[in-house]
Amino acid sequence: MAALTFEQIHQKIAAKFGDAIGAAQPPKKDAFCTFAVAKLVEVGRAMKADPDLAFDHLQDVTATDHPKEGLIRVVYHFYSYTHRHGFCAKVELPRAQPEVDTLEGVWKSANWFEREVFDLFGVTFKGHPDLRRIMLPDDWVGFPLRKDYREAGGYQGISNIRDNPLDLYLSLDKACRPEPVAPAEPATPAAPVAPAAPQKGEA
Amino acid sequence: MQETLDRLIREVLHEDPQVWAGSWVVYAAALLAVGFGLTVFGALVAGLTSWWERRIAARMQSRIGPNRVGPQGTLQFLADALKLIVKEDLVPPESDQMLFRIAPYFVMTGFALTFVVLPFGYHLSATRMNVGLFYLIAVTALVVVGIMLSGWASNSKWALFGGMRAAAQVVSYEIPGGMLALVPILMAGSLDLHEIIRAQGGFPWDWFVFQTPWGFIAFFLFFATQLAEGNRTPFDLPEAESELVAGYMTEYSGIRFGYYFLAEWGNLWVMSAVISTLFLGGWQVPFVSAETLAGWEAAGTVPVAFYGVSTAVFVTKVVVLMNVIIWVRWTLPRIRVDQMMSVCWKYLVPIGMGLVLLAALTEVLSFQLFGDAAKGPAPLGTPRGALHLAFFAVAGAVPTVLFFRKIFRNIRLTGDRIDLTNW
Amino acid sequence: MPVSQYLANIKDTVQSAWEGMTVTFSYLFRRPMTVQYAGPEKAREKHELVQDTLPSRYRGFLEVDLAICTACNACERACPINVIAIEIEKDPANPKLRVMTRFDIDEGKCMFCGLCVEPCPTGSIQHTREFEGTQRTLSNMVLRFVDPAKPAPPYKVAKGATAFPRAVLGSITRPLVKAWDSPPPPLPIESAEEAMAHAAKKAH
Amino acid sequence: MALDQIFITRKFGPNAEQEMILNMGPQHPSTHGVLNFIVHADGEVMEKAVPEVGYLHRSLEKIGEMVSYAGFMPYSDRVDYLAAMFANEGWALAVEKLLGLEVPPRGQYLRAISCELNRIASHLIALGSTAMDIGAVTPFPYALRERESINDLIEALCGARLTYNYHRIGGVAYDVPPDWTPLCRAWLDHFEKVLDEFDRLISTNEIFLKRLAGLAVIPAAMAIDYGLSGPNLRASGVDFDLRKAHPYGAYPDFQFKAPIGRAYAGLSRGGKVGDCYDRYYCRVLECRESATIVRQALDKLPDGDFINPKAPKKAKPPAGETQSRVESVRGEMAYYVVSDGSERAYRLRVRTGSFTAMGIIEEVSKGLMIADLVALIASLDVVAPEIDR
Repeated sequence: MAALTFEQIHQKIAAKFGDAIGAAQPPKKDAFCTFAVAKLVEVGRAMKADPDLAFDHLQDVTATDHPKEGLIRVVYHFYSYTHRHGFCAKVELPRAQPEVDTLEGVWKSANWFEREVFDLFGVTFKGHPDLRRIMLPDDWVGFPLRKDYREAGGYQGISNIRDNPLDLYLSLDKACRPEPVAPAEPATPAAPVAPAAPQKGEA
Repeated sequence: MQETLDRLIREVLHEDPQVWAGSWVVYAAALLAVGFGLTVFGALVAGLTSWWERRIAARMQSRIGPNRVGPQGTLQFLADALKLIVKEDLVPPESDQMLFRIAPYFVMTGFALTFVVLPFGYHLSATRMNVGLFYLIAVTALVVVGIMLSGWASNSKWALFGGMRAAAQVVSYEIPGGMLALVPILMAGSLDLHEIIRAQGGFPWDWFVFQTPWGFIAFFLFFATQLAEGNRTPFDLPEAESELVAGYMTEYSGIRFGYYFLAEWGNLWVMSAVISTLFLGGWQVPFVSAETLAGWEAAGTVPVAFYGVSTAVFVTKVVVLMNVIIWVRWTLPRIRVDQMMSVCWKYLVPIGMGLVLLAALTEVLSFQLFGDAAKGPAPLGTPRGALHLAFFAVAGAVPTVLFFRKIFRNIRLTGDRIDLTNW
Repeated sequence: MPVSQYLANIKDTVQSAWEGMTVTFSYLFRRPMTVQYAGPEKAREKHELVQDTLPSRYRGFLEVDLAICTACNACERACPINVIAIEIEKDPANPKLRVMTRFDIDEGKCMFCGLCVEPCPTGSIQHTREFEGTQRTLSNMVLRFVDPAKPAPPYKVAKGATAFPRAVLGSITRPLVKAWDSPPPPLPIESAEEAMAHAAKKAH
Repeated sequence: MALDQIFITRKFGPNAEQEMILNMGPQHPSTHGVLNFIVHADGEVMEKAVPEVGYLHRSLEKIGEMVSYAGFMPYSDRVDYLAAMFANEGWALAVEKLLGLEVPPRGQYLRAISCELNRIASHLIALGSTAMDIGAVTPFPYALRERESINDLIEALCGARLTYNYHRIGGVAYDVPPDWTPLCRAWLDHFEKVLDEFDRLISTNEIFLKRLAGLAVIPAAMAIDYGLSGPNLRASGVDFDLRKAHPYGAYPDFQFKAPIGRAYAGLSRGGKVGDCYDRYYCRVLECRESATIVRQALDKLPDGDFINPKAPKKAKPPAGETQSRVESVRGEMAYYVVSDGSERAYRLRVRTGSFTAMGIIEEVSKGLMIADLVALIASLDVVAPEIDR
């Protein structure tokens, strides 16, 4: 029941798979390492089978979009109930055609996690039994969680843009504001004169 | 009812009922009047029961219930009925239009026809059929037809489920129902509801429920079958809100939806009336023994007050039983479809058969032992009377005392106290 | 299924039904917990307002006491959904002074999270215990704390002052909340586009 | 019972075309929010129930990238509005880990108290709605009545009844009001008695037991494989509680033991470890457990400030990423936050317990009846906002 630290786990896996395992990133808060895309399922099966590691719980599968580097990183969090230790690994995929093998064969919980990543990031998981959108309607265009996603302002003709009640009051104010005349003269709110458009700094 | 009409024709119209051509007009008018009166009575009872059930259910759930429409909310059912009448009465286009519209009326007629036979007091019922109970069992089958029709005609899967469940439940529960009704029939020796009541005495130990232990068990099981027939919890599968949205009533709206509820709450009165007739001594007034009653009838001097008192006694028994049905609904969960079938065929039917056998044996045995005095309420002196009293003490008085002791212990256990305010 | 199991089922059912039934029946003799809501009018004349029964930290409609508002925009920045709109302009009378011409809070959009109350230096913006503000039109839910015709000067904080004189909580909001069926504000239609354009310019 | 076996193990092979496709949801009385189940049924018995989610998807993770760190706190309430305190705590822990900020002990205790009270409130809704889905309507108002007391207590504490926004980065927003602690203790004593009455009314009711015993049994291995967490996992016999395995906040100071599934329905009724009744009864025991935790926390409430005075007004954590895991009501709620040094999170991911619980329904619902699907959903205590976020 020895809970291994991140480094021990990383050495164990690197010992078995050599170059497929990237170097452990310097831990800026949580350490992680990068797996080779091809070897992902193999490493996963080994991590689950190895008695010292015994990662029987795929805790979370998500992704992060890095448009500047042209990458989408799929992040896997593994956890072992027997040894009470966790591990974080990433897989880097080209942003144009992000594809990776599914881990559904190894951990059943990956099924829905991967469907969500497919739905919101557009990463296709090869071999997934039922890869379709989970959150959004099936005919939705675009992948919302990508950084370059622009909202379509509606879906099938139903607009989801609503006038902001606050802004509608701007016009009312102009109508009944006293025009900017010299202080001597009494302000005449009756005749609405178009005042100079108010130039204000960023509120 | 017919002799009263004939007497009326002779005295008031001075005609001979058999010969006079217009007598059928009088009969038709009387029938219409009584029919209309009973249906309106049924509707009023259903309405008030709906308000009363919502108040009792609220009180049991530590709420208050409707108390804004009319004094203490009593006119709530009128408000509901008006709302339902005003609401759009939608008939789904792809449903079977004609059947969809007819279904509620089947349920309504099934409910209204039972009033033909139901007693309300001494000599107070629409007719005195000698096959009263048999007629009752036959007529309640109409309700099932209505429910299945609505289930099929609404062209909605939920309604179909509700309809099929109703078919399975009500039809299969009529068999143990009929069997368990045999026990009081054997004891009373007649199918006429009034005769069954006459065979019981006024005091609790003369009622069929406390006369014999199998009568006692038959009472509870018959109560369960009546719950199933009226689609009341724990057997409210056809109209299971949490699974089937609204069961067979899913597609109904407006007053058509109101008919179903009118029939369901009206059924409460019918169920309670049948059970109190069969097991709880119907309109028997406690201190009026069978002999005095026979004496009055022979001399034709039945005091008018007796009619009133007997009706009052009958109505209190029915209301108490209705409260028990309401109380069961707001306590027990709902059973599953296959559990409902297994309860009927594995528990109610075999035990029902056993009870009928035992009841028959007691009749034969007591006839041998006590001769023709075996029938009717036994005065306290005789061994049968003592037997009844003993069984009543064991099965009736002791549980009631235990019950109220447990009620007050429950209140103390959660640190509350008796507080009847905040109506 | 052995007979013992058969009888055990019956005994359990009867025993547990009895147990449950006595519990519900015992509730008939207890006081229901419902507090009957008297409605605003009747409550006001019997002055047992439901607002008084609420705890002091209850987060109802937002209220700004402009007498002690320093127009620092801290609340507008703290609000995650831009519910507060403050506009500060040169006072037409004497150009040196800055004056608040507009302080609107869209109570219809506010989620009453309380993030705007914390950064306020003088505690002028607070959550009142008002909540009865249903309206027929959504734009009536906007409470306008500055009368457009009478702009409000910002409050000058005395050195080292910590306590600030504040109006009674709720006294400013209650008159501002319109009746439920009051008509929508008289917004001239053609200027709505201009207002949207202004808002779009302000957003970039 | 032989009848049940025959009834359930029908084959659906050749006559599959007579299969009835039933849309149970998204607006349905017992799907606990906006969920839809496409039920492939043959009469009452289901071949399978395919869950369809996403009706309440507000893309909280995208909003997390547009709002400041402090501004996301009210949104974290909406991740699971029945357990808003845990979502607050998860988000606060994640940002504190990024900032390397310490929470003063009083703040940690107040977080533990508010969370455990919120756990009782959420479990009460789960227990009440399970009873109502099985058909017993009365236990639901009893559960809601106790929940009202908790709502009043928390309303006095932080001003809101459902979406609290009570925790802050570095501690909590308000201290305990002066007369709050005795009220809370009085309610806790009352609650123990009422929970016993709730058990007498529904937990030991034979019909209730028969409806839930031995239904949709999830063995431990399958629960782990499908990623179940929280009461659903512990009911399958896996002894894992995040508050014990990876203690955070004030939990190391309390003595408590999360209940494990032990076929509470009784073997004679067909009860097995990991059946629907175990999941239900584990929640009843957890309510008692949380009550003891709150009482311990109230006894040992330390003095001092309730929020770290050095907590930054505008959080700008250094670049990096972290994952904070909180034992929420419906299992493990994990915030995976990637920051790039600006005042807005670069990526925010919330892993919730209901999401994986929904994932297992399709597998477990094979062969059940429609009334059982309702009982299964109620026993898994899934809630739409947590699934769709």
